[in-house]
Amino acid sequence: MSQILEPSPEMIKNDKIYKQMGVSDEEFALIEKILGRLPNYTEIGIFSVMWSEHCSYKNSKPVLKKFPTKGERVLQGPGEGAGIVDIGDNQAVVFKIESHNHPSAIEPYQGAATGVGGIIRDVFSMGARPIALLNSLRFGELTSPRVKYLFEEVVAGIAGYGNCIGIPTVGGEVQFDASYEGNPLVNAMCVGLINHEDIKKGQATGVGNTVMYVGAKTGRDGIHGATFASEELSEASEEKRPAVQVGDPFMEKLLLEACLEVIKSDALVGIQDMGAAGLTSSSAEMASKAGSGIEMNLDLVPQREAGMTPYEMMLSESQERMLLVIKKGREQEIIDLFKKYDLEAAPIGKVTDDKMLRLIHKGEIVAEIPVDALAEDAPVYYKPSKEPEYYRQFQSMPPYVPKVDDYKETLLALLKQPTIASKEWVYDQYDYMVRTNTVVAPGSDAAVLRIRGTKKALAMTTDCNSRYLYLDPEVGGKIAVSEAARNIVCSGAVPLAITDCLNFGSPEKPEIFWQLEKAVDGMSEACLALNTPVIGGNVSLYNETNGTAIYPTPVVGMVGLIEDTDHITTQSFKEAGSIVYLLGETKLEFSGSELQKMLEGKIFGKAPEIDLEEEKQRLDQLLAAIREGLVQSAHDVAEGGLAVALSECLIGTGLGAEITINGDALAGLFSESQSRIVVSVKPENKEAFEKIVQAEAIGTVTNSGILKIVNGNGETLIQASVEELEQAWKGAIPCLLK
Amino acid sequence: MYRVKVYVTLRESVLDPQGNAVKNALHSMNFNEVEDVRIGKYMELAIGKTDRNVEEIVDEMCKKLLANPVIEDYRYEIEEVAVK
Amino acid sequence: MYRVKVYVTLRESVLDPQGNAVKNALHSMNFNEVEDVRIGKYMELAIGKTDRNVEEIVDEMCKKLLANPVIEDYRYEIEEVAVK
Amino acid sequence: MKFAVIVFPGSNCDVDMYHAIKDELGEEVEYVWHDAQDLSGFDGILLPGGFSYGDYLRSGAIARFANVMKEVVKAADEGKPVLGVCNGFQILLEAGLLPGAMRRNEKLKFICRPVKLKVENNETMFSNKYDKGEIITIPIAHGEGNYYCDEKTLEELIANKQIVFTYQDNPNGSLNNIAGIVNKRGNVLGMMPHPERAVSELLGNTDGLKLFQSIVRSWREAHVTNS
Ligand SMILES: Nc1ncnc2c1ncn2[C@@H]1O[C@H](COP(=O)(O)OP(=O)(O)O)[C@@H](O)[C@H]1O
Ligand SMILES: [Mg+2]
Repeated sequence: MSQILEPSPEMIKNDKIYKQMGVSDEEFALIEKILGRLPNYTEIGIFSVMWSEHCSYKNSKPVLKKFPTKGERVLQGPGEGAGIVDIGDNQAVVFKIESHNHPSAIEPYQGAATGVGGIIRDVFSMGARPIALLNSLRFGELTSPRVKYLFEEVVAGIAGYGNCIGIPTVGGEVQFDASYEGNPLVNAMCVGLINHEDIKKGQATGVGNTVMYVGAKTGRDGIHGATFASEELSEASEEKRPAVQVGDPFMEKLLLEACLEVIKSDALVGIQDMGAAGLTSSSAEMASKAGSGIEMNLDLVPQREAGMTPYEMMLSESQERMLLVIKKGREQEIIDLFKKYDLEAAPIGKVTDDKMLRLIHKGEIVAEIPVDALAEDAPVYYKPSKEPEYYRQFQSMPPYVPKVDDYKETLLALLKQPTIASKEWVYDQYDYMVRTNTVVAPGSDAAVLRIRGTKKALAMTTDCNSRYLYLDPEVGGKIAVSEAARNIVCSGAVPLAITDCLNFGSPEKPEIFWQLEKAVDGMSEACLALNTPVIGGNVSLYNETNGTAIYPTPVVGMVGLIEDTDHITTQSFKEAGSIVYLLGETKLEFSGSELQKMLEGKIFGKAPEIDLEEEKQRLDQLLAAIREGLVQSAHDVAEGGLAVALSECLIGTGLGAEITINGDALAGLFSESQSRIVVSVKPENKEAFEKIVQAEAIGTVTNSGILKIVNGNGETLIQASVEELEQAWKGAIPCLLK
Repeated sequence: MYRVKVYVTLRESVLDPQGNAVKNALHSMNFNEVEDVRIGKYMELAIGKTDRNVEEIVDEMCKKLLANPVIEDYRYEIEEVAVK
Repeated sequence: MYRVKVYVTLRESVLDPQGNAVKNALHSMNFNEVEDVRIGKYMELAIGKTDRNVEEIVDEMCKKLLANPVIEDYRYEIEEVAVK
Repeated sequence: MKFAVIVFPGSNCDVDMYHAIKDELGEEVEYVWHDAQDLSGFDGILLPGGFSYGDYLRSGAIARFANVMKEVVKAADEGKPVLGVCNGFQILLEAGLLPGAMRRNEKLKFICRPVKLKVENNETMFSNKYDKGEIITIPIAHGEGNYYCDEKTLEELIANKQIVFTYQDNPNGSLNNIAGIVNKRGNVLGMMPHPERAVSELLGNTDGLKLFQSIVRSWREAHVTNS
C-alpha cells in the first residue's frame, strides 16, 4: 500500500526529495552519474544512508587516516566490526567502542540498550566471545528533572541489556557538564576474547555462495536511524521519533550463542552484523570488501509486519540481526544449527561477480547499484578548518589561581562534585560479576578480568576529560590517551591498543572541524609515544543542540594485558605502615580543573601540560616495579588533584594517611597536573622500589582512619576522617537524584 | 473521587519482545490457536477532589510520565465515584 | 477470530513498589491529587479459529502462565471478530 | 557426586555454576539442555541464574514449562538435592517447588553487590558446613528478588525452619529479610544470592564454597549409609 505513495524518480529529482534524506544537490548529481539514470525511491534511500556520516565517515575519513593503526600485536585494525590484538598463546582480544547518542537523547532507555546490543554484535560477528562491557557517559548538570531522567534511564538501559544477555559491565566513566545538557553522550564498548583460528571477517566471497539472514525479523523500526545519527538534534528530531528501536537482549543472547557455534563451521564464509542501515550496509560492505556483488530477493527476508516495501526493508534498523555468507549447498546445516536456538536462518540471496547490489522484490528488480559506490567510493569531504577565537584568548591568559580559604571544605566540596563523586549508584545496577572472571570490579582505575585457564588477565578502561580538550584539543587528546594508559598501568597491565569514539559538534563549522583535527593529532601522537595503536572506533558528529556544540569528546577505550594475575594492582591502600609515594611533578595548573569549574562555573585558560616521553618513562618504571611485586597500590591523580586521589585510595579501607606537601599547598592539594600517580609500598621494599621508580615519598599509611595533610612546616592543611570523606563522596549522586 | 484506568500499549510497528516470548511459550504449551500477543501496562489510579479538569490532568500525566510517546500509545477511562 | 484482553493486577494484599514509585513521581511533578496508583499488565491476544471453548482456553492460559496466582489476579474480555 | 547444570535459553550463570563445581569444588558436572528428558544419571540438580526466556512476563514464568522441569520435579520428589540460584530460585517458585513469589525490588532497580547473609538454619543439606548464625558475604545480582508469601505460608516457613538464609541489610524489600528457603522436605533450596560467585580466592571471596561442600557431604553420608 505504501508503495503507491513512493515518489517517482522524477519527483525525487524535481521536488528535491533527496534533501529530506540528507543528500546534497552535488551528491544527487553524482548518484545520477554513477547509475547513468535517475535513482528510484529505494535506491536514493540506500544511497542516503550509506553516504551518511554515520556509515561513510565522509567528513572524518581524512582525519582518521592520521591515526597510527599498526603494531606488532595488531591482528586486525580499523575496518572490520572490531579490531583485534594478539595476547599470546594463540589468543587475541577483540574490542570496539560505539556511540548511541542521538537515540539515547530521544528514548534514553532503549537508545542506550540498543547501543549496547549493537556493540556486542560487532564483537561476536568477528567470532569472539564477548567478555566485558564498558561505557562512557556524558550528561548535563544533574540539576534539571530532564537530565536526571536521562541519566537514570540511560543507566537502566545499559544495565537492562547487559545484565539480561549476561555479559558483565565492568567499567566506564560519567562526566556531568552543561555542554551536554541537550545532547547526552552514550558510548558503549565491548571486549571479546578469541582464538586466532576463529577470526571471521565480514566478506562476501565465492560467487554463487548463499547469503543468509539470521535473527530477529525485520520491522519498520529505526528507518533512517543512520541519517538521523548524522544530524543535529533539534525540535524537529521529536518528529523522527520512530527512528528509535526497541532492543531484545534475549534474542541477542540466542543469536550470540548460535553465531559462536556457527563460526566453528567451515560452511561459514563471512559474517557481519546489521547495524546502522541494517541490510543495506551489511550487504554492500560485505560485497565491496570482497570485490564481489550481492543479489537478494527481498520476498525472502523474514518480516515482522505485512506489506513492507523494499525501501522499508533495506533501511530498517531492527536490532538483533546478522548477515551470513554460507558455502553453496551447506544451507541446511546452518538452518538446523540456528533452529536449535529457536532462531530462523533464511537464505535470501547469493554472491555474484558483477560488483552490484541487486534487489529483487515480487519478481522485479527494484534496485541495482554498484557496491563500491555505496561503500569504498562514497564521497569524501575535506572540510575547512579554523582556529576558534576562544582558543586564542585562552592561550593568552595568565595561569588561573583559584581562591580557596578552607582546604578541608574545598576537598569535601570537590568529592561531592558529581563528576568526581562515587559512581556506585551507577555500577550497582550493572551485573559486573556474571561469568565470574571479574577480579577488579568497578571502582578502581581499570577493571580487570582473568582469562580462565591461564595466568593472564586483561585490564580495561574508558577515559576522556573533555574539559582539557575544549581548552586545547591537541593537548587534551594527548591527555585522554595518556590517562587511559595510566589507568591501565596502575592496574598492573601493559597497554595494548585503543579504540576511540570521536564525539564532536557539526563538522560544517570550521572551528569544530579544527577541534576534531587537533584532537586526533594529539591522540595520534600519544598513541605513538605509548605504543597503543588505534584498532577501531566510531565517529559521532553533529552533537549540538540549537547550534551549540558539546565539548570535543574523543572517548578512549583502552585494553591492557597482565601477564600474571599476581601483578593485578588496585588503587586502595593496603596496610598501615606503607610508604606513600607521588610520581610526577606538580605544577600550578588549574585551568579546566574540577576546582575551576566548581568555583567559576566555567572553564578557561590553558590546558595542563603533558610530556609524552616523560609519561611513557614513568609508566614503564611503575609497571616494572609492579611486576617485581614492589607495589601495593597505584592510583592516578585525575580530577580534583592529589587530595581527591588520596581520599579515593583510603575510602573503604578503614585506614588513614599522614601526608606532607612541600611547596605550594594549593597546587599540591588540588592542581590537575598530568602524569602523576599515587603509589603505596611496603617499607621493606623502599630501596628496591626507589631503584626502579623516580618518586617522592610524601607520607605513610596509618591506622587512624584519618587523612591528615600537612605542609613543609608541619602545619595542618587538611585533617578529615575518612568516614566524612566517604560520606561526601558516596552520598553525592544519590542525594542529587532524590 | 475519580477512578482512572490507563492502558499503555506499544505502538503498532514497535517490536514487542515480551509479547513474542509469551506467544512462543503459549505455543509450546499447545495453545496453538494464539496468533498474536502484545503486552502493555494497565494502571489504576485514584484521583482525589481537584479544581482542575480531570481529563486534562490524566492526559498530561500520561504524556509526561505514564507512557513514552516515542514508542507507546495510551488511552484511559475516567469514572467518577462517590466517596465513602 | 477472537480478540482477547487480559488484565493482570497485583492482589490487593500485595504491596506494589512500582505503583508507589509512580505515585511519588507524580507527586513530585505536582499531580498531588493522585491518591493511589496500582500497576498491572494489559495483554491483547489474537486467537484464531478453534474447536475448543475459547473462554476455557483463555482461563487456562491465565492460570498457567499469564498470571501468578500467589500475587496476582486476572480478568479478561473476549470479543469475537469477523476475519477480514 | 555428579551435578547437572540446567541450561535454559537465556540462562547466563550456567558457566559460573559449572566452573564452581568443576574447578573449585572438584566434583563432576555437566550442562543439561532445557529439553532434556532424563536426569536420572545425576545426583544433584543446579538451576543457574540468568534471564531465562528474557525473564519476559515474570522471571521464571516461562522456563517453568520447559521439558526438563518435569524431570526436575521428579528429582525433587526422589529427594535429590535441587538448588536454584537467582533465576533458578524464581523458576522453582513459579514451578511450585517452593512457596511464594518474587516481586520487583523495592527500589525498582537491579542491584549487584556483595551482601551479608545470616545462616539461619545450618541443619539442611545445603548449609551443614556453616555455623548457625554465621554471617557470610555472598553477591546478589537481581532486579526481582523481593520475596513474598502470605502470612500462613510465612508461619509455616518459620515453624518448619525452612528459612535458611536471611539478609543482614535487606537490599530488596523481601519479606522477613528472606534470602533463601528450602522446601519442607529440605532437599530443594532457592536463594537469590549467588554462592557460585563466591568460590575463588582470586576473585576475593570463598564464602559460597561451603554451600556446595555441604551438599557433597550430605550426599556422601547418605550414600555411605544406603550402601
Ligand atoms: N558508567 C560507568 N559504568 C561503570 N563503571 C563506572 C562508570 N563510571 C565510573 N565507573 C567506575 O568508577 C570508577 C571511577 O571512575 P573514574 O572516576 O572515571 O575513574 P578514572 O578517573 O580513574 O578513570 C572506575 O572503576 C570506573 O570504571
Ligand atoms: Mg584513575
